[in-house]
Amino acid sequence: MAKLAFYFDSSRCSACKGCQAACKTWNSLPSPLGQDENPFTGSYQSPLDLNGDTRLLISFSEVAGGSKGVEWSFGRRSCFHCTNAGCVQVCPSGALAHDEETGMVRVTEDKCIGCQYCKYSCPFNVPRHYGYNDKINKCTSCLDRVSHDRQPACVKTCQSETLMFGSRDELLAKANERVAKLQEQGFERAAVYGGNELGGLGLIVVAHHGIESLSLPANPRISGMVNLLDILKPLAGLGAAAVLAGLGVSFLTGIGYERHKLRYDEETHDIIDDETNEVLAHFDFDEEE
Amino acid sequence: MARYIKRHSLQARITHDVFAVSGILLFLTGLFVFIPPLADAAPATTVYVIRIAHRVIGFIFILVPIISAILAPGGFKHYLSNYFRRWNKEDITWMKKFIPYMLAPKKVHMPNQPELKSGQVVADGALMLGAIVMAISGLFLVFGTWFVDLSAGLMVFMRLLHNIGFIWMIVFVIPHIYLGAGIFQPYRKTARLMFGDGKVSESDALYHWGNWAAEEFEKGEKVVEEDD
Amino acid sequence: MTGHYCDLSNSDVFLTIGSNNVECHPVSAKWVQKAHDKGATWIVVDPRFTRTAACADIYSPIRAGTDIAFFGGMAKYILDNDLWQKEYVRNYTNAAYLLDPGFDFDVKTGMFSGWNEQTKSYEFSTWGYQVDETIPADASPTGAFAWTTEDGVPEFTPPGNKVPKKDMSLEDPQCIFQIFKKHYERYDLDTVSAVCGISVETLELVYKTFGSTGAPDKAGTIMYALGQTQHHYGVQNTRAMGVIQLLLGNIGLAGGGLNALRGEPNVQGSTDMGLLVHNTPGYLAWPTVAKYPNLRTWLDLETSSGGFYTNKPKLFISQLKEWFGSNATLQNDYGYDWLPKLGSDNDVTTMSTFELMNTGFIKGYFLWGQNPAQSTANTKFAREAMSKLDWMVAIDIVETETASFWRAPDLDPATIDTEVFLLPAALPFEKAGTVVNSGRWLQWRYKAVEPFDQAKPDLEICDLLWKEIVKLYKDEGGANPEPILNIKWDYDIDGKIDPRAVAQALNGYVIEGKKLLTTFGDLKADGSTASAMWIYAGFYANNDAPLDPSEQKVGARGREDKGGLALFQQWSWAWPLNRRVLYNRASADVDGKPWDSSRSLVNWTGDAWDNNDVADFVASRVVDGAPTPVAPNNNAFFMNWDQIGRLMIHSLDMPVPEHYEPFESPTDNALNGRENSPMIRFADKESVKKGTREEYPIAVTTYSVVEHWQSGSQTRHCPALVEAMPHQFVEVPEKLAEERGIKNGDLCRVFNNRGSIHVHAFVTPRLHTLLINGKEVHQIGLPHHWGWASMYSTGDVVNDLAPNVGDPGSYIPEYKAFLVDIEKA
Amino acid sequence: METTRRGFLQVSGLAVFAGLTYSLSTQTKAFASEVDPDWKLIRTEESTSVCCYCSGGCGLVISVRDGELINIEGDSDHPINEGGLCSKGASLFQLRNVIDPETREVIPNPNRVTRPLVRRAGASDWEELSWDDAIEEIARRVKDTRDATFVEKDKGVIANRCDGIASLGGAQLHSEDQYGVVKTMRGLGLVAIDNQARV
Repeated sequence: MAKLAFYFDSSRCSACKGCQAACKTWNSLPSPLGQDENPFTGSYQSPLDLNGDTRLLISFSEVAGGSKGVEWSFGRRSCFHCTNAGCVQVCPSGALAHDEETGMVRVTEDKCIGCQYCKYSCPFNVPRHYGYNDKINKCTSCLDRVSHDRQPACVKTCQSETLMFGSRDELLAKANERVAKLQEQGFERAAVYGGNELGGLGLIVVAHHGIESLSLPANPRISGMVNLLDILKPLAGLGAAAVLAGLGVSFLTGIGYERHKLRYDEETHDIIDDETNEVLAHFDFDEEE
Repeated sequence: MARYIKRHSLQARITHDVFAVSGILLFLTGLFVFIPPLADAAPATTVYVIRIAHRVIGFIFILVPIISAILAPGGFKHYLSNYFRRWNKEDITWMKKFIPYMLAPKKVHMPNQPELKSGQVVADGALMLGAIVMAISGLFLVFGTWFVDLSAGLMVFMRLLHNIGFIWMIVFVIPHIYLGAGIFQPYRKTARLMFGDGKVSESDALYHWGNWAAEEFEKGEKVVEEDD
Repeated sequence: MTGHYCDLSNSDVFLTIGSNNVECHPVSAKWVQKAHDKGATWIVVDPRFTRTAACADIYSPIRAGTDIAFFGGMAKYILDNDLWQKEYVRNYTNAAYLLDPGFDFDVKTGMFSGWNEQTKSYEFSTWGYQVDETIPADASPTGAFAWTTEDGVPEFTPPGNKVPKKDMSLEDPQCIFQIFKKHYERYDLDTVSAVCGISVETLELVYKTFGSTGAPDKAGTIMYALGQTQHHYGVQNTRAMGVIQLLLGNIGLAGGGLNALRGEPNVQGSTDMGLLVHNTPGYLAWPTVAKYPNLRTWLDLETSSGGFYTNKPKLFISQLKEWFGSNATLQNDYGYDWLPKLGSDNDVTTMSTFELMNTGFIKGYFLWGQNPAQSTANTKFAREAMSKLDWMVAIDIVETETASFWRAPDLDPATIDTEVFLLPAALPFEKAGTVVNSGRWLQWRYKAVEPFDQAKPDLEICDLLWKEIVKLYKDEGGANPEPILNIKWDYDIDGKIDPRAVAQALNGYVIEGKKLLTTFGDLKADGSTASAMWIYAGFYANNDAPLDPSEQKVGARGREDKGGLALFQQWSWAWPLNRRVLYNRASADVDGKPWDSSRSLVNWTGDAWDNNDVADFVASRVVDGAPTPVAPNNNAFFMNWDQIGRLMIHSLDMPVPEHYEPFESPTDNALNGRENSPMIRFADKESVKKGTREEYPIAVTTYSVVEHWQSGSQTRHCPALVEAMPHQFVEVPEKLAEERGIKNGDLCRVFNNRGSIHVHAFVTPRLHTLLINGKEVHQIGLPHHWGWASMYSTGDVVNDLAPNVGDPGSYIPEYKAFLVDIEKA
Repeated sequence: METTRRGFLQVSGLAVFAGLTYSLSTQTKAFASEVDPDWKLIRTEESTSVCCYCSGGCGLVISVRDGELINIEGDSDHPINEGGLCSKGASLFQLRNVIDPETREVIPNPNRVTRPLVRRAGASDWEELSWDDAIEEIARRVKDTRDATFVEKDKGVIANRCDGIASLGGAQLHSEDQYGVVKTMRGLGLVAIDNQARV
């Protein structure tokens, strides 16, 4: 399980998108430079989803209702750094792996072969790829900064203390406390997300309008097919071994076998053993015709 | 002088060989994705080149049989019809005796067979089926990562298919090579059929496909005589 | 701000109104959240459900432009429900003062007494206090004006101090308390509800919650911004909030106050600096032909009879000395006549300058990082006016809409003869200098990198230009060169213009030996001291390291927080005198005891003041050469001559805030018989092209989003911000969208008589269809950050639609409430 | 680390020459012994600054290597923002440099103007000109307009006013810049002087 974790409290978030911008600037991620190249999204959320150059964005969802007339929820859309991480499970090249010290899902871009299996194995649809060779683009939890005793760029820049990064246990406790307080204040649907999901997420979310308001899946699961994929590997080895073993026996039994030559006699319509002149088979072509 | 039957045309042989070689290359390059430590050990650019190669070869793998079929629709039809022929008692017997035969070729003798023996119908058919699964799932994987955004579920399913296909292929390709390349002692010289001039000797033809060989000798169209 | 950002953490109740503080001042969210964690309540009143509203506890919609009705209703509620802070109001405001018997307000006509039809303004005689006696100014050796007799001080006549009549019981019908109360009798809940479009229940909840801070030990704060000021009665909006805070006893408290969240990194500085028609640096009056024809009349009229401004001549003479150096002498009135005097024929504030350009009166135009072709009201007219200029010089980091006004989509460059120079400016971190934040903190920016390519700091550009102009006048003469040639321009260090030398000039110094001053208390009116900006005296005063900003208060980085009220006294420096909370005397009762001991800014211990903040009152006086504590009195607002907070005033456009409708309003005025404030400016100009509510039935307000800033010149220059908020949009309430067949994302045309723009629709429950005086009114919203000039993100100019009418005090246009129509494009 | 950095910035303020930049060499061990060549801030010098957007006055730490901007982020010691920055503040780097999406390399922001430009009467585009020429030409135009529109006396009172020129802006500038503007503009006799406070 992750030793460290991110913490996101939707009840404090003002959606200033400082995290979104800081992620871009620290990680030198580009944004489109063409005039009016970005589309109108019909929302304050832009870009609408993660992409090859965007690892983190603030999500927006508004519904009429509540004591203020509108419930406008802001969420963090980024990697959850799952303990049971589908991406790590499928990554064939070791580009995605759990960092031993922090437990976060670290990215070694050089190792990425662009297969994009991670994208399709992530229950949160987080990994994205960029460039001609489809390199992985995903939250790295700024391990470069963390290893230099700095908070991840998004956490560092957060002004409303919505985002934190630190001991997972402490942050989970904090989240539970916070939710209890929010429920006391009348946010009945307030909930913690990430405590146990997928073996415990590396991003603990406090959702004051409930986890549906942030479009978080209630029970995220790594697709059964992904697990099946894992079984297939040994199965393939086993299959290959079994076949080879069988054939090996066959080969041994066949060694030294010299077949008698056969010939065909068009006159008699017979297959004849050339050495014994025994008729092995006879065909009745005429009759058939 | 010895008699031979021209069993496989040049086009058929080229098609088979390119298909086979690309298949082997796909197997090798695919291993880098299938077995993580392999990719982990190789430099990133190498792995990248291997991965792109896998995709490029994949296209060759898919295109070659299709092109071949388009170039020779008659032959393709004939080829297909062999797989969908009626099975008779001999075929059943053949299948029943296959395993004992493989383990005791000296003692167990097989019934005569038509152009495609029942074992071939099953084994090569399985290979064809596997190849089609690999091709379709592979195409989905290529398009889903390069050109269009497909749902994660579909993509994982395709990957699963690709992997199942992979195992399937291993199970059927290895015996295919074992037999086709003549590693199995009674099958010596069969490699010539696809990797040689496509001719089969009178004796081998009668041994493997007795019914078919007899017919061919009766017709004589494909029978040639060569010096030993 | 009367307080500062960190001080927000001391509040019990926040009222965000006319501000979208978490979007436009995101760091405020941090400090509000800190208070929120301690149990504070946060109210947001805004025409739109903003990201601030999303964070708040209570949200109320409001029709844009009805804040005075809202606050009038609150004043009535506070008084009716006895929520006001009685001791505070009685002692620290002019509630007890008796008003002139001639004072009157006519509800039928909506006019106060004293209207002069000729000047289209009020005369203030009936708005003043009844006076008991006038005490003549004391220039005797022990008197307050003893210094006026010293050598070198110009001759003038200090005014006598009026002693107003009071009724401390507040029962006299002529006392301000009673007149004020009577004035707001009309502002009952039902009426206010109908005018503002707020339900009575919500109104009561908001009034009750904020009114709770009338308890002496509670602090409530109001955060406001351009949502209050950008109306033709914007100053009165601000007054209305000030009055509420006086009634509740919130001004001067830690966590209290009236906090204007200013919009620019150094707009506090540019306001301080007198980059405004009517001010010199430090808020002194700029000379005018009519009122101040010479130095003596300036000194006579501007010197206050009481409070701190009895010292004004010291500030002004010191400023003239810094301006003209040794050329300023007693004999030449310290160079007073070299300062250009404002005439009375033309108003020359921003909006008027476009009228004057349009007639060819103004021919040349300097722009220092401002973008009026995008940002002024009625920009289409402004651009047409600019096209008649002979020349323009724009100093900026990018090609702004103003620098490229000649290629506006609605203009043809071939027909425009204006020569435009665009000079590349350095970025904030490519140069050094001071910025003043909204909390009046002066902070030093170090130069981190060289300006890119050929860009230059603005000061250097000024220097280059000035030296060239001086050379031209020296060589060639011309229209009176004297003011130019007599100016002191000596800000070089090591042969190069240097902001540190200017910082010293702003701070002020004793001319003899150029010794930097630590307080404006040491300024003299005899020509021996110089200070460009008296309120900054002390920010750059370390004589031991005059060239090292990190050794000056402006560069101070101490983290101590004496008193635990987040005052951070050792971090940077706040004007004046490092005072963090203005009017802090009012945080304690008349005896000097803090209303709330846990929020003690100042505290009289019986024989001395024990203060956490620098006293904003006379806390000590030099007696026989030694500083001696001054015992508590009720002079809590000593920058006023009467030294108290004013519930009613005798200046500006209204003695007490009264509701009028926006220039273009969807409804009639339900509170009095007059539609607009009688002193609305520029409403008669042809360029304004007023639209009626029949033609344009949709009320609109304009605003900012967090991802962009002002005219967008800088933020549309940053790809990450463009990506985060790529396009202009119009926010449309669902009901209106349904009526007009507009779907989310549709391209729409928004238009009125002044302009027409195309924007994408954002259909949302966050905007409202309000019930106003019995009729449904749709209110839409337009962010204003776009224009044609950007490599990354462009859009139509929203301010094409805004009316160029304004407030008579601030001359700020009415951007925040006007009428348009909308259709699917 | 945050506390040691805090110490550094305070202490090093005493030690810097000319007071303009803080040198990395005097930084805490964590930085001084930095050997990770991939570390983005390797060999950078830091200086403090203040954000240039709203009036919050948020503190910045600016990292520079070999004279080029490497990073800008919030100043953790700063009592107002405590290291935080909103989206605008977090994008300050891009005022100067941006990332090319094609190459992912840092390039100067192409939208910026970095040379004096002039647009002549009737022209439909800019021409580049030197600073010397720009200043000379502008000064000449200023003088011509001032001389033509100067009001020495108004209603018998000495006015010394230049009516024909207006000046706008300054809220973005440093106070020292502003004083330069106010003094030169007022010095020319301008009275039509305003800034963003009028918006």
